[in-house]
Amino acid sequence: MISPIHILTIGLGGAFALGFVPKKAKDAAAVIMLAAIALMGVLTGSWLIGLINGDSAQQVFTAGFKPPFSINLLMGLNEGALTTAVNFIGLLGGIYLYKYLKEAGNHAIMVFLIFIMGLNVVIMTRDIFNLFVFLEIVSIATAGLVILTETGKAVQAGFKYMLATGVISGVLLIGIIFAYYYSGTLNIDGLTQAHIGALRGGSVALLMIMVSILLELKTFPANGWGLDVYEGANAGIGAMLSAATATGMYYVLYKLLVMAGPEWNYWIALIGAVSFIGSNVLALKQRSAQRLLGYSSIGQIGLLMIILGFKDILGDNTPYVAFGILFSHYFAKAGLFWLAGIVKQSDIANWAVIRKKPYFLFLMGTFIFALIGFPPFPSFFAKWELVMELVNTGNLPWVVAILFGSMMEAVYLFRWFGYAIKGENENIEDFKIEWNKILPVGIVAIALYVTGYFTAQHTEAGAAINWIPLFFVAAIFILDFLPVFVKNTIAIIGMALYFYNIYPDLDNMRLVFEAIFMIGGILTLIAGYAYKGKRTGFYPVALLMYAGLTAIIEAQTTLQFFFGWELMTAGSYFLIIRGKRSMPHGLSYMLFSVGGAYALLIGLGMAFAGQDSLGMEIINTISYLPYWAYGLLIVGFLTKTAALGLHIWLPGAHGEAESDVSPMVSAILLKAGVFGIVLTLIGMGGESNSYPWLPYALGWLGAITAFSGNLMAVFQEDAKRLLAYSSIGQLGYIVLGMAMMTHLGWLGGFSYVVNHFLYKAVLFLTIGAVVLRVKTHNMYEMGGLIKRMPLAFIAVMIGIIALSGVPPLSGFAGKWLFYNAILEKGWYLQGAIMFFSGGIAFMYLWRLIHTVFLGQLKDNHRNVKEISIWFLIPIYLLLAGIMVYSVKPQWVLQPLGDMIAQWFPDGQLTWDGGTAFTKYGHWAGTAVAVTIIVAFLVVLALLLISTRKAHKVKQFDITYSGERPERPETTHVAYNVFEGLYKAMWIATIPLVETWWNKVTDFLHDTADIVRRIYNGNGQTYIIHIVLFIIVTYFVIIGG
Amino acid sequence: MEYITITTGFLIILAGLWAIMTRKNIIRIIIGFSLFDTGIHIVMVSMAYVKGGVAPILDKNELLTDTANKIVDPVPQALVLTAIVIGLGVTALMLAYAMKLHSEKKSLDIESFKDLKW
Amino acid sequence: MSEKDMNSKVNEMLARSEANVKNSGKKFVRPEDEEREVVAPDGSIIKVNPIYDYFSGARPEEEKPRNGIVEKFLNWARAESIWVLGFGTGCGSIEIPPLVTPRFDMFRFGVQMRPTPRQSNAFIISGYLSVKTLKRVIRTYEQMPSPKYVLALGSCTINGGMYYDSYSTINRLDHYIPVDVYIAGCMPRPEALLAGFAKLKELIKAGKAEKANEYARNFDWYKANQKKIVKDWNMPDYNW
Amino acid sequence: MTIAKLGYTLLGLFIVWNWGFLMGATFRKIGARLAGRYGIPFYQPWINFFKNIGVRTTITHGVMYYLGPVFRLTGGIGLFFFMPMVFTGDPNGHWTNFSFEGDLILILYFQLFGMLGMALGAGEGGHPYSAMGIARGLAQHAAVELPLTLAFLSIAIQYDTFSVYKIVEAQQGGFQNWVLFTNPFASAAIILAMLGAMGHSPFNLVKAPNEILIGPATEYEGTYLGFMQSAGSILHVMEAVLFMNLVFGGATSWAELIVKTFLIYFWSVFVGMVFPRFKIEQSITWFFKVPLVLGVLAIIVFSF
Repeated sequence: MISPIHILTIGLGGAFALGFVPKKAKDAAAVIMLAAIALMGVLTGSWLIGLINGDSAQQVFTAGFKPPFSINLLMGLNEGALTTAVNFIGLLGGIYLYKYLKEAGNHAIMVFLIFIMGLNVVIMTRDIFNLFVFLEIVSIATAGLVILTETGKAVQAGFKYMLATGVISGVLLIGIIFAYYYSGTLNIDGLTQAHIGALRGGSVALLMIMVSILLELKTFPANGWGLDVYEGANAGIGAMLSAATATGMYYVLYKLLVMAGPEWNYWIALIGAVSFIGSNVLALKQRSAQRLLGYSSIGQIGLLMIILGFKDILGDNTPYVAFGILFSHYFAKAGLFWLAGIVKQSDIANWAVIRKKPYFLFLMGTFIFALIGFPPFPSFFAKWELVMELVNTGNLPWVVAILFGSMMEAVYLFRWFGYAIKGENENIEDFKIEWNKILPVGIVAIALYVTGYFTAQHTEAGAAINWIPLFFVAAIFILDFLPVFVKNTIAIIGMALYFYNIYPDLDNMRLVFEAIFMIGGILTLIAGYAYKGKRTGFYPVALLMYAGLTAIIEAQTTLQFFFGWELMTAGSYFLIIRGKRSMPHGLSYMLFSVGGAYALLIGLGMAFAGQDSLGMEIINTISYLPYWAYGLLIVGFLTKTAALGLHIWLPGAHGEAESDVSPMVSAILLKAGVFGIVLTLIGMGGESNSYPWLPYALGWLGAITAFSGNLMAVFQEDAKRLLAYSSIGQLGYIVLGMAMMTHLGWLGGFSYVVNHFLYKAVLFLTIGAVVLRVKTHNMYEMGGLIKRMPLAFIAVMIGIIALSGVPPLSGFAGKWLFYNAILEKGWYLQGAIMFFSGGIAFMYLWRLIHTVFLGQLKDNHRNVKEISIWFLIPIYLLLAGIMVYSVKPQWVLQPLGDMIAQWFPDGQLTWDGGTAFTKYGHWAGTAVAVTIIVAFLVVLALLLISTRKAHKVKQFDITYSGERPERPETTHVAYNVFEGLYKAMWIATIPLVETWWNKVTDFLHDTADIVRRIYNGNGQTYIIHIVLFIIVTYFVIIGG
Repeated sequence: MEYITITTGFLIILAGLWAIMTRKNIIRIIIGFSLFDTGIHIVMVSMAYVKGGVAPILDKNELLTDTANKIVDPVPQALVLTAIVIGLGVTALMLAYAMKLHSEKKSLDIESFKDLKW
Repeated sequence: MSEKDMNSKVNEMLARSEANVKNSGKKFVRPEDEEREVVAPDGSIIKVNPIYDYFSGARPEEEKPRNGIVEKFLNWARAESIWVLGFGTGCGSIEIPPLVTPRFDMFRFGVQMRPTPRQSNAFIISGYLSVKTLKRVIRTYEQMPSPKYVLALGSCTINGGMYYDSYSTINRLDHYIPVDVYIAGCMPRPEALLAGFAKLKELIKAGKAEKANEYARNFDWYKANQKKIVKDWNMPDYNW
Repeated sequence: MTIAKLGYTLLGLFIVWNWGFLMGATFRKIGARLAGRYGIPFYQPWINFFKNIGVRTTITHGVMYYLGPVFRLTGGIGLFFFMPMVFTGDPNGHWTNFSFEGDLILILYFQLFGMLGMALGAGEGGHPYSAMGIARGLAQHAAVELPLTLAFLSIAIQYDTFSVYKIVEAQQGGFQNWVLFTNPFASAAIILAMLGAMGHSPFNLVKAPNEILIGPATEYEGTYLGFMQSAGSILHVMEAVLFMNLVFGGATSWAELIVKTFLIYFWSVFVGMVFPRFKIEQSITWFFKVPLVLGVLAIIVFSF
């Protein structure tokens, strides 16, 4: 192995060599720089490989002296990894800045090289004075780069940066000299042995050293200077600061923390938490992309500091967790900064321009999802491990703090991403692409996926994850250039094969949900044939959602479950945001999903606590705070079923989604939440449930959700929103049924699960297809379409009869079971609310069918065609399902009942042929259906006989007080139909929940806006912050 | 005696900080920084002082006598040289910044360079 | 379409139709009844004729009575169940409400008021009929299901009465729709109206109240008469 | 199911149809007598029916319009089929139709069948007043449904069954066993909510004659109207039979059934004769005030 000291040789040598390069040979200079960095990278990389393969770490002493008289470097596994990382990003950064540095001249190139070299040494050094020297070198190099290459604002920022780092390094220097004075050594290992913190006076020295390193890490709130540089400097330099410098500094903190001793762990974690939450909250108001990234960087470092603080608790997992977060941050942040440099838009709203080159949008999405901690990126696994361990050791407040901070980060990052996907980009100038700028971005994006995959392989549970669906998604993504027809066929075949392969392995309950997900998925995909062109990006995200859904079903471990959950969230987010006006709804969907996922995460962590296993069966035996754990799990799942209070994302998200996406996210996706609730309730012990209050509360929540969802649906003018609110209500029924925790309740709930899937898919597909034809969502702009689309009308009619629970169609099964269950359980008032909701449902269903299909046909719809055949096929297949279920309910209910009996053996239905009996009554589905059909046919025959010929008339042939109607628009009763009901019940329609959430977000944003004004842009203020930070930490840590 | 130097050093540090935090003129701020730096250097050197010590220049004779135990600690003195060099570099770069800032806004008032904030 | 757009469009249409009248001497068509163009959701342009496209407009046909005893029974039922639609724009209509009072009580004769022409079989037209209201009478009459009966109430309805020479009054109702029973007087008392019902019952039971078929048979003649009076004919020829 | 049973059922249907017409006529007659008039002859509804069946021209606005009355009449007939009429001590006795002890939930939800079909048919008619009438009807129906559901649940809790037959059975043996006396809150809620279900004034704003013409039926004529009149008469009787079975001890013979349904029906008629029409919001608010509170009380009494 080559001695790591040669990094210095290469760096300095390269820099000197650059001095000899003629000023005009700029290319040569830049190439020499890149070559030098690459050489350093090869050197450190070879060390890394060697160390991984078991070589021993090496200490280096220059000039043959022992410390403190020499430069003292250590090359261990951590150092190897981090120096390689720094050199890697340095090389990419060098490539990215190639033209820029070339313009700036040989000096800048030289400084860049020294910067990278300095960072290498900062990581490797074991001597605190050394550390000081190289820190200064890095700062000076950074400031030098800025002054050599920039003008204007960046120079101002650079000056503030100089000033602040100058003061900070002064403090560090005082700390160093004191440490030396009290301990007699400058070597970190020596200081560790001397227990510097325990020496008289040494604690102050230690405090100064630690605080200055913390300040160098730009800890909140003494970080205005750092933010200014992030914002002002060239994006390439920002990337280096965020990815390389922060990585190096973080490792310094790690080294010094060993020296400082375990009593510092707590403080580091605390400061980290303040920094993480503080900067993420302040970032909420940010509109400038680079500054936002700066805030995010600081936040991420805060998170990493928390991890460091808990290194004793995390134990052997610390590097796994820290590297997981660090590498996600390092790649993603560099990538985002570089993208910022390519897009060249400061205001995040203008990032919509990135959509003009879709693959850049993909890159941006990759980075943002990696930062938030979505699978398959390393941060996902790291965060999982972190939360599991922290909950396991009882550090719940910390977990809450971490997840709150992450949540805030999700808010602004997804808002930004929302602008990129959906913002207005007509008037924004397109950006130019240069090869040297794309290359590094592409490489870090690929690196994120690769590291994610390998991070997963590192743990046992992670290695068990089934990656086949994801590879399928990736394949579809690569094939995205193909036309819809081909991709759709591939997707359908893929899903069908996958379903065929896995269904024998599933138990009945999972099979029900998997069938809904997969068969429903295939049916809704058939509707995709109606679309022309390429439909860029649709298939990867749709399949991503299905991959997540099937992963939830197949999950053997909680990690797999959560993995699938997050994949599903990501996929559905992209699906939802594809709609025309879905930017705000996509955001709120994502935020509720992320919040719900965090609730799940804590809940799963509590399940893990004390059981030391990740198998799915652990949620059956939660012993650590079980009430809280089950409660959190349920809350997490309720965000997906859109229970009241957590529902505000749904109407917009489902209402604005594309025609074939709405059924996917409504009829299918919502069932994922139900599946989770089912799992949780089974976990709570089924019949022998020992947590009675949770289901009780859940039951009331379900009933009230059913009521308010349905009531809101009545007052909608938008057909798809109406259906969306209806979904909220229907899911309320399901939740209530499940919460009853009895055989009949569950049977009713499952009956609704199947039914809701069938009829909501029918309704959303049909209405979606109608919308595609008439190009509007507003019901009052439609009308009379039965004349133009009779098949669609029949579909909707059967759908609404099934939904409303009118016998003989399948909806009645659910109603009947519910009544019996309510009576058995004794939840009369909840039941009454639910049945009242049923009555309300009848209103919006009539409104839906009347205002769209009946009444007066509008002039501009006189020639619309029947809905597309590709929509009709799945619709009629689903209708066939409804009819079979209606006429032969025992075919569905009997197996469901047998399945439920394993958890709820009491109070089963008894079947006698087609007749079901409970102790309260009976129901003969087939007989009722036959009776009604016969009666109907007889009456119809009578009418046919007695009206020998009926003259077919047209739409205006109505009695109109002797006049004729002027226009269909003025004759069609459709707008504000239920005015009377509104006058009676307006009080129940006040959107309290939405107001509450708005108040919460407003409060957070206003707080952020006020607090961020401490960064007033004046360099002196920043120095005051630094001094105050030192004083406060002194009093808190030493004095307190 | 050593207390005088160390106290002086800290006073100079505080004076420098004061200047950095309150003066509006960038040149004065830089001078403040210089003071701050110098104060640190004085503190460093005085920390190494041993009462009644001699300069840490050793030859054969002194090694043979008791004087070797009386030398002041050489390490800080070595360090201070590096620190001075770095301080010089930083100050120089700051002055360069001052020039560039002045050339852009024709002002040296730190208040006028607040374009980036919040 | 905003209100402003709508207004300007109407103004434009008005101007166009005025120009039409001036240039071609054609009969007056209300601007809102002119053929208009509508943009379909897929961008194509649809032409809508408000006079013909919204209506069936098929000619009425003669409905043959059923055979023998069935028709007799039905006629008896029709006679005993007279559902009345009242058309009262003039002074005569004030004589209809007393019929529901205890003093006259038309219900005991099987006569009752009905709010919609679809469900009525007797049409009482009362008071002077003007050029304006004739159109409404025709449409309402045509919308009633056959068999249907018309009672003309009061002199003005029957022959114009004291307004016989007014420029705006119709002076012979039976030129425009067939009338079964004439109840003369100015004004006829409610008793006269009851007598009219009795007469109508007799006619129906005798199978002589087949004026709906007469209307169908002489449809062209009636229509021509109607169109002579109603200039802005904005309905199809027959209102179903 | 034997032919005899079918015969009895159809006979029962015929009786109910006629009884419904007769009740309709009596309603009119009482109205007339209240106003001091002689009023219609008692056979007037039959005449109206035959006259309507006998019209010569019929229009149709489309298939759904045509099917509307079919739905409506099927709804009425189906309700009859699913309702045990006369209690004879045998759950499959002669006058129990095809109810097989009668399931309350089925009856409750099957009421919607005719309503839905009618709403759709009238909707296709395209008349604005039809839609208005339906909108009002549905809103009021929901408001009526809530206290009714509570009261039904209360009765179901009381007898631990949803079987109408069993509820009737439990009330046999003297009027003191009637739900009216054993469960006064539920009975009160039903008796009040019934006014809405019957649709007479003050809750007749669905049809609201002369205000929105005749509501949903505005476009219907002739034969359709005849069918709807038949359905209406059957439904009126069936509503009354339902309440009779639930609250007033059922009937052990046709005579008892006729007396009881008459009294039940005329409770709503008498109220209607006295009170003027409510607006829809007034009507809904009223149902949320009085019957709802009674219904909740009825539930609370039985849940503890």
